[in-house]
Amino acid sequence: MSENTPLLVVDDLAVSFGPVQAVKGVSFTLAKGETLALVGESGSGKSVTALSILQLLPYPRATHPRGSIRLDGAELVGAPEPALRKVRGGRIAMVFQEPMTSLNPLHSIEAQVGEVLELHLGLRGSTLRDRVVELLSLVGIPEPEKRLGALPHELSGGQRQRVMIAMALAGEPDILIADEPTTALDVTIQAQILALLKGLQARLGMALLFITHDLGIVRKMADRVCVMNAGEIVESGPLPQVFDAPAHPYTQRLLAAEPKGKPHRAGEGEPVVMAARDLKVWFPLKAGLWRKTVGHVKAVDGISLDLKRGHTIGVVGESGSGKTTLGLALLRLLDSDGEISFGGTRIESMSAGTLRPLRRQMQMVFQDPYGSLSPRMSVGQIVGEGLEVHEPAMHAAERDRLIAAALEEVGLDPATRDRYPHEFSGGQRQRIAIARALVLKPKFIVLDEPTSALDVSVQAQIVDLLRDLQARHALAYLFISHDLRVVRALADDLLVMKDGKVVEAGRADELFKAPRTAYTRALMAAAFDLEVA
Amino acid sequence: MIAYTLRRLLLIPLTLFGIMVINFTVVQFAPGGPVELMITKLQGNAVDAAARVSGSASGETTQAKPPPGQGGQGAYRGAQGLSPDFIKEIERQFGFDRPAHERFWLMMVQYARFDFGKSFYRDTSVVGLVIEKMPTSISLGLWSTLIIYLVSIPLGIAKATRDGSRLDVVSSWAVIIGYAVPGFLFAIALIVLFAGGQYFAWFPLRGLSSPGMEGASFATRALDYFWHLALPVTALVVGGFAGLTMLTKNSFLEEINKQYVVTARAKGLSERRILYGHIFRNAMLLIVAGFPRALVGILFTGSVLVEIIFSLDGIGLLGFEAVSNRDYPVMFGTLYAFSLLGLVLNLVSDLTYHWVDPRIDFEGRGG
Amino acid sequence: AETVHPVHGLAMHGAPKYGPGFKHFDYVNPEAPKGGEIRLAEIGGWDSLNPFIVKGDPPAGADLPFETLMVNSADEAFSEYGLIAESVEVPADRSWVIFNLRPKARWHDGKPITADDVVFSFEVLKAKGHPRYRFYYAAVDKVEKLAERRVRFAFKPGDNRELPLIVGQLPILPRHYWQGRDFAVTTLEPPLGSGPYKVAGFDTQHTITYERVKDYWGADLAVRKGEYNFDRIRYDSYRDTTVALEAFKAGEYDWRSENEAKKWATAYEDWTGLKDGRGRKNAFANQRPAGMQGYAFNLRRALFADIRVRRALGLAFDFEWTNKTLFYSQYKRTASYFANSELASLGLPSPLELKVLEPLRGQIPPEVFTAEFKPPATEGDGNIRPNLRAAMRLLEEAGWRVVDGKLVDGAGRPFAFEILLVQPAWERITLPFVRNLSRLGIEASVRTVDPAQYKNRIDHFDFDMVVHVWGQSQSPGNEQLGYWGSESADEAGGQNVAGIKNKAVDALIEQVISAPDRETLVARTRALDRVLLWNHYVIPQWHLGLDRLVWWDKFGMPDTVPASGVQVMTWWVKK
Amino acid sequence: MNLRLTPLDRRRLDAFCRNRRGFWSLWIFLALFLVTLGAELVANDRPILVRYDGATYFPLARDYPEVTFGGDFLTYADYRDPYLVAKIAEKGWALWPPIPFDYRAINYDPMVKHPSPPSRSNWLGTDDQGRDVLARLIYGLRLSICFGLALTLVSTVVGVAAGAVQGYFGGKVDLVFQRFLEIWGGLPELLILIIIASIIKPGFWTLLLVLVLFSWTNLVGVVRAEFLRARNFDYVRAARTLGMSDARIMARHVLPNAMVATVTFMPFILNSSIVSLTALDFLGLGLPPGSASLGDLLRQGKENLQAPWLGLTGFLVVATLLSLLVFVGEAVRDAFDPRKTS
Ligand SMILES: Nc1ncnc2c1ncn2[C@@H]1O[C@H](COP(=O)(O)OP(=O)(O)OP(=O)(O)O)[C@@H](O)[C@H]1O
Ligand SMILES: Nc1ncnc2c1ncn2[C@@H]1O[C@H](COP(=O)(O)OP(=O)(O)OP(=O)(O)O)[C@@H](O)[C@H]1O
Ligand SMILES: [Mg+2]
Ligand SMILES: [Mg+2]
Repeated sequence: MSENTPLLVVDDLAVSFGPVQAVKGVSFTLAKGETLALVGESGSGKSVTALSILQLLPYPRATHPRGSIRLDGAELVGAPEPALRKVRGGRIAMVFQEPMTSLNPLHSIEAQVGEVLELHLGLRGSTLRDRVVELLSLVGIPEPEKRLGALPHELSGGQRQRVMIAMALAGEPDILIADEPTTALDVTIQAQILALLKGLQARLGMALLFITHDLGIVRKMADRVCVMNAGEIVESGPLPQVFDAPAHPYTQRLLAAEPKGKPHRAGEGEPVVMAARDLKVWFPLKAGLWRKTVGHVKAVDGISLDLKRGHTIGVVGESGSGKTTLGLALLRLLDSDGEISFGGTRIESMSAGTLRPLRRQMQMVFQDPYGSLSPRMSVGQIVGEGLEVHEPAMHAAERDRLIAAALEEVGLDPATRDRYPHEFSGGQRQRIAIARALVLKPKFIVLDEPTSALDVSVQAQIVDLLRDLQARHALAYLFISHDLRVVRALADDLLVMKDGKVVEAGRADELFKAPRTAYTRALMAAAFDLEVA
Repeated sequence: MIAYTLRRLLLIPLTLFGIMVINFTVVQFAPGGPVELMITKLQGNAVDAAARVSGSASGETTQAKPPPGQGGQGAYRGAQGLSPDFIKEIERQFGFDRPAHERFWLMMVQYARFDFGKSFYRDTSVVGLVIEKMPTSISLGLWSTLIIYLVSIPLGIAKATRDGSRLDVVSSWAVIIGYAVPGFLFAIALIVLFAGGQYFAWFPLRGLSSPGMEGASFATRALDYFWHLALPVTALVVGGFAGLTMLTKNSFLEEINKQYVVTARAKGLSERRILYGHIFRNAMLLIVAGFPRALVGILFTGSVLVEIIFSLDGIGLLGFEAVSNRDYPVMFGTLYAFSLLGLVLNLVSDLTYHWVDPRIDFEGRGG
Repeated sequence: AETVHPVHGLAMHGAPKYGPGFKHFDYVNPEAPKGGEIRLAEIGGWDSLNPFIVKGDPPAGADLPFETLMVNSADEAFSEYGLIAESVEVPADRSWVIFNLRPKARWHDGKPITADDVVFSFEVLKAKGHPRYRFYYAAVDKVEKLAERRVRFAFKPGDNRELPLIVGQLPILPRHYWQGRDFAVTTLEPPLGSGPYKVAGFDTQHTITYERVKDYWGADLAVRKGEYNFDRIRYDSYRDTTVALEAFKAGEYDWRSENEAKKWATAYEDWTGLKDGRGRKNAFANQRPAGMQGYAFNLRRALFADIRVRRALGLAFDFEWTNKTLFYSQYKRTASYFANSELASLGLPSPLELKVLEPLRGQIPPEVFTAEFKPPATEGDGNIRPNLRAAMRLLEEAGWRVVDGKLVDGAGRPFAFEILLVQPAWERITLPFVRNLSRLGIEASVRTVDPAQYKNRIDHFDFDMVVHVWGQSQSPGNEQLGYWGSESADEAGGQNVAGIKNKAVDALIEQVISAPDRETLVARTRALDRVLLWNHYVIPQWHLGLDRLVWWDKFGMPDTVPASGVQVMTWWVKK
Repeated sequence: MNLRLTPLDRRRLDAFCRNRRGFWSLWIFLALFLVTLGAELVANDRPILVRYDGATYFPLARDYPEVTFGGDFLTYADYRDPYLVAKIAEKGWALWPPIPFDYRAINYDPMVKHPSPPSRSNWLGTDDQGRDVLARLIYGLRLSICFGLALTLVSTVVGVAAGAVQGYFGGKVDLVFQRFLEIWGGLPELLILIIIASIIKPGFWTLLLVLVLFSWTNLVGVVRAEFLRARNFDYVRAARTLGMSDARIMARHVLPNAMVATVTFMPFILNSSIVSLTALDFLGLGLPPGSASLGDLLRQGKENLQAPWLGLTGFLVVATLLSLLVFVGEAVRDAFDPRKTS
């Protein structure tokens, strides 16, 4: 838009973690009111670049061999703490890629959002509270007054992400760095958030550094685009130029990639692997000193489903509608009411011990991959552990081979298997979680937003992998996602959820063609047209 | 939580009963009981229990001490063995003529009414004794705990943020050396250096107040009180820093690299606020976990040695002497009272876990 | 019947040293000025001001406000002179005693002391007092008030010449005060007394101050002359001996008696008081009987049945080295059960002694007649080879052999035993002894246990060797039965710890108890001493014979120190 | 046996070595420990080798009757006896360890009063029984370290296991176990010690057992708290999904994160075990009198203020030991900290 002097200049920035060069000389500028999209392959250094701007990398482990970052001409690299403190949150705010782990687990969301307001705007008391409520409703948290006291673990993935956004916006920054801000959001909310950002940009002249793998969003939002690959910017320019006439082969590949293909159709006569009848999970809402139960969040409220061998049920629905909870309950990771049977055996009241051997057959890819990886185990150990437990007789070398293969299948370099989880990018961690589930070749997998952090090319690779495995081993998937394209590419049947209830269920292709309820229709519309109000 | 709290509260009497039964049983096996000790005392052969710690009063010979007063009737004159009747009488006095289960039952009935009886050897009620010793113990316990926590926690935090720095190393040395100094040696060294005649007689040698302070103003009395407390509290405190400081440091190191800290930093919070506002609560669990124990410990067993060395009478000494002298009413009375206190504090600390980290619950889990 | 005359004092044997109308004891300064304060220390706290009952811990000096019928002098074996009693009447057979009270004796509240008080005291002490009084006065048959100031104690039949003297030690308590008060409970209300001091102020557990009674009724009595000169006596309580020592050096209190050789030798070197002459350090000789302190064999054990074995073990104890290196040469070897007194045997038996010993010839070790008992001595250089050689010879005679470096008996059982201790301080003394024993191939181990357990094990005779002390007075009597009599050997909780069962010893004890006069008593006691010694029932240790005192130099003291040792209460504050 | 290090272990090892303080502390500690393990060779009251009358003897390995060297007795030789020394010198020679005393040997030199200050023959002086402080230190260190290590190991393992089970399973297990602990904690330690001492003679193993009985509870509380918290973490849930046994989850996933407390406390537990041994000595419930332990040295230090070398030596050794262990502990912590290894 306005082509005045750039607000932020990143010049030949490089980042190393010991011997690993994560970013190798990245340059770009960001002007007031402008939106710059940073796209690129998972692990290409987008997040690291973003974190460098705020100087939030784990120094001294991370170093900047060269490069500078200037905000209004002031150097940020190596700037003293107090100077950085003024910038952070107030001038430049950031939405982190992994909202699940980025919130303080012991502070209520009110405190976490309010803190920024207090610090940068000096708000206190009821003004502060009102503003928090306002922010939360802006980002689409339903009934924000009621959930002010909620702790992060009591929120759904999308809700946490929205809190994160509210927190970043609270300080009314000049620059907002949004690292995959909508990965966990269903399309309607996503649209709402994007609209919100646009609005703020117009009103306050906020500059936006948008990191995403969702090219649809880029198209809608960005003024200019930088494409990153392997730590370098391979192509940059105004949106139309890059998107309509990609010069670099990687950009071309990126634009071409899309989850394609049809779900692998298994025969209808296959036996039911996982079935549930009238499943219910109610979380008590507690208040007061004694934390008395004052009501319930009906996260899953009477859901029945039958998943056949080799089939995939896609679960869609707005954020907070109970998808994750459903997945967890099916695997008996949460206490629930109602029948659950796996492979014909009732498991809802089975003891932990009897259930354990069955676990190998049912796996889960968690929505928050970071949180689900033990921080003190290497990735190799994490992936191999299931094998170790269930195939104690397996030879170490054989196991090692399987681990390497699994990592390779999800597009990770097996040589990195001795690293700890925190040394990976968001997308890489997600793939580690997938590899962990797949390496066991289970009968049934709950995939909770397994591709949310993946760029389109990797996404396509993963979808192909899943479909291929399904075909070969007759796996059954419960596929939770808000990315309807991916769902369409994988799901045989569809379950549309809202407020813990199924609003619609049926064959996926039929539903995609002719959604019956208004809710589904709205979802579809938002997804495929990315309606921005 | 209410249900859990209630359940725990209901379990307290049961646990207490268990503690008493076990202890009562254990005591039955003790070699030598109060009756024997009383007889030793009567025969004038008693060895003061505390002598083992404080050094023997009698030296290498028995007749070293000329009797300062008059009298000086040696007990040996009459000591020609005690008649069985007489021993019976002592047994009756102590209630040992009844069978064990009956004694236990009587005791429990009394305890249920919070009647703890009287010491075998003194005429004071157990409650009276405890109340009499309480101020000393609380003085020592309170101040030393306070100082330990007030120093260790910030120090541990500072060490965590400057892990590996000179401050870290030097303070590690300091607290470790403090810990390594055996309390009794340190206390004696303090006395010799700061209260003895040779070097600096800056502090008083014993007690908690100077004589003739009754009429003084509050400020003078407070000053006098702290003046007396200075050495014993120092002796108690030196060893206390190390554990807590290192625990704090390590707990903070554990949390300091977590993602939410980066978030907090991204908000532009000051380091201090990040440390105390965000990390503290996450890292505090272990420290909170240890707190009730520390409190009971310091009240109950805290400081026999320090009490002996500074001639203070606290619960520590009382308990020690009760065990050594087989003064069962005192032993069981204090045990009962302090177990009760301990049980309640345990519950409180569990509830604090939940308060610190609401994710924590105590429900069964597995599989 | 015989006519009995009231006398001013009584001796255990013969006539008391001080005649009627004596002016003061020889060991006081009758001109001693009154006034000032002395500060003393005690170890341990206190919580009761009634020193006469079993409950509670009374403070040091708790008996200062109280007085007895008679007091003993410190420079005689066992003589008493009237205090509350102006005179006593005792028949020749000493089967009863009458006390005539002093008309001017009165309580601190001004009321006179009467026969009623005496009767009350006796009864209340026996009924409710410390159990000690119960057996102390077990032989008193009854007490009756004869007149307002005249009481009579009648004794149960038996030949015990001590009884009048023992009754003379009865503390007298005011009846009127105790009426309405329970005697058996501890109290922090200072009870009414009649003595030279009364409690002036205290802080339970920590300190107590006694104040001289200004109009003390007995101030001019001969038995009180020159004593109790301080206006105030303060006792501070310390719980730790090391701290108490530091406190003394810091000038927190004035006077201290040292009981550890090591401390006596080293702890005062840096005492500023000594350096600048403000303090004094002196050891005063005394003639208090030291009794016998030694390693006692448990003779009930077959292991120690052979006298040669006991003797051999005695040879392995290197007193000279111990004394030199551990005790700074401060102690004297004990060579008698009545050490440090005229009762101790010396040289060869005297004719008087032989009179009782001769009949026993054959039943007692022949050395009694031929040799003076001397404990084995060494050079003190740690080299005790000559003694060990002798010991080894004895052991071999007794049938022990060395096999594989261990001493074993005919059946191959090793010579092993345990030395049971109750005071950790004894370990350092005992371990070198153990080491010497090991050179004889004897496996001795040391075990320290807590007092209750110690008592328990002694009572059940469950020990091999202990350190035991038999205290003695200038005037041995009945207690000897308990110490060495056969009957007491099997009495649980008795004093015959060693378990001596010897007819000859029994006979000698009888002789001692029934000795008609001091001279015979001394001779018979010495005879007993010899027999006990030559039987090697214990390995004698040492005694001191000194009062090791340190004090801040503000006191004057009488020129003479009596046989019983230094009497602080005869000191005074220098003007 | 497979001694090949996995790359992860390599990283940990590297991280450990990178903490120079911890690294050196470990070596010093090991060296100390080694020296004390060979205490008999370093400090002994018998020669390593005796050449007498043409024959060679190894008194360290075997006891020889005194008569072998021309003495009087059939009992074993005391090589420090001047008489025997002279005898041996007459017909041969003896090779002595650097410190010619063991922990029991008394310096019989009649010229010195015990405790005696450091001198040529007793480098750190003698204690109040005339025994060489340095020799006692070496032996005492061995005993204390072995005792401490054993006690620490056992009580840590037991304590951590108990805390882990309670925290992880919660519910009834926790409720019952906690009550058990409370009852256990109410036991009068002193009295139990007295009782046990009256039944069996206290020795190394019995004391170890008794102290374990009471010291294992120290860690339970904190470990339990950590487990109560960590069992809610996503990665624990993930591990459960993998069908891992509870034991494995506890050991592999939760425990490493609850290690903070354990590693922090371990050096202190070790030290306090040394101190509790002292305390028992005070009460006469400790090791048999005469045993060499650091505690004995400290106690003597208190009783002999005029001989500061006793207390000072004891204190310095304890302080050094503890510092070394704390620093090793920090390095271990570093090694397991994923953010410190690279
Ligand atoms: N532990 C909990 N305590 C209270 N409420 C909870 C808890 N966990 C989840 N909820 C609530 O249950 C509802 C469903 O959550 P769930 O995580 O299943 O949503 P979701 O469909 O997975 O949403 P998203 O797409 O955002 O991940 C949400 O409103 C959430 O706030
Ligand atoms: N702490 C670290 N230590 C070592 N390597 C790291 C660390 N953090 C990130 N990396 C590496 O740096 C590279 C860039 O990571 P970054 O998080 O920037 O990727 P990204 O572009 O954000 O990917 P994604 O889209 O998956 O989030 C990755 O290859 C990652 O493995
Ligand atoms: Mg990223
Ligand atoms: Mg979810």
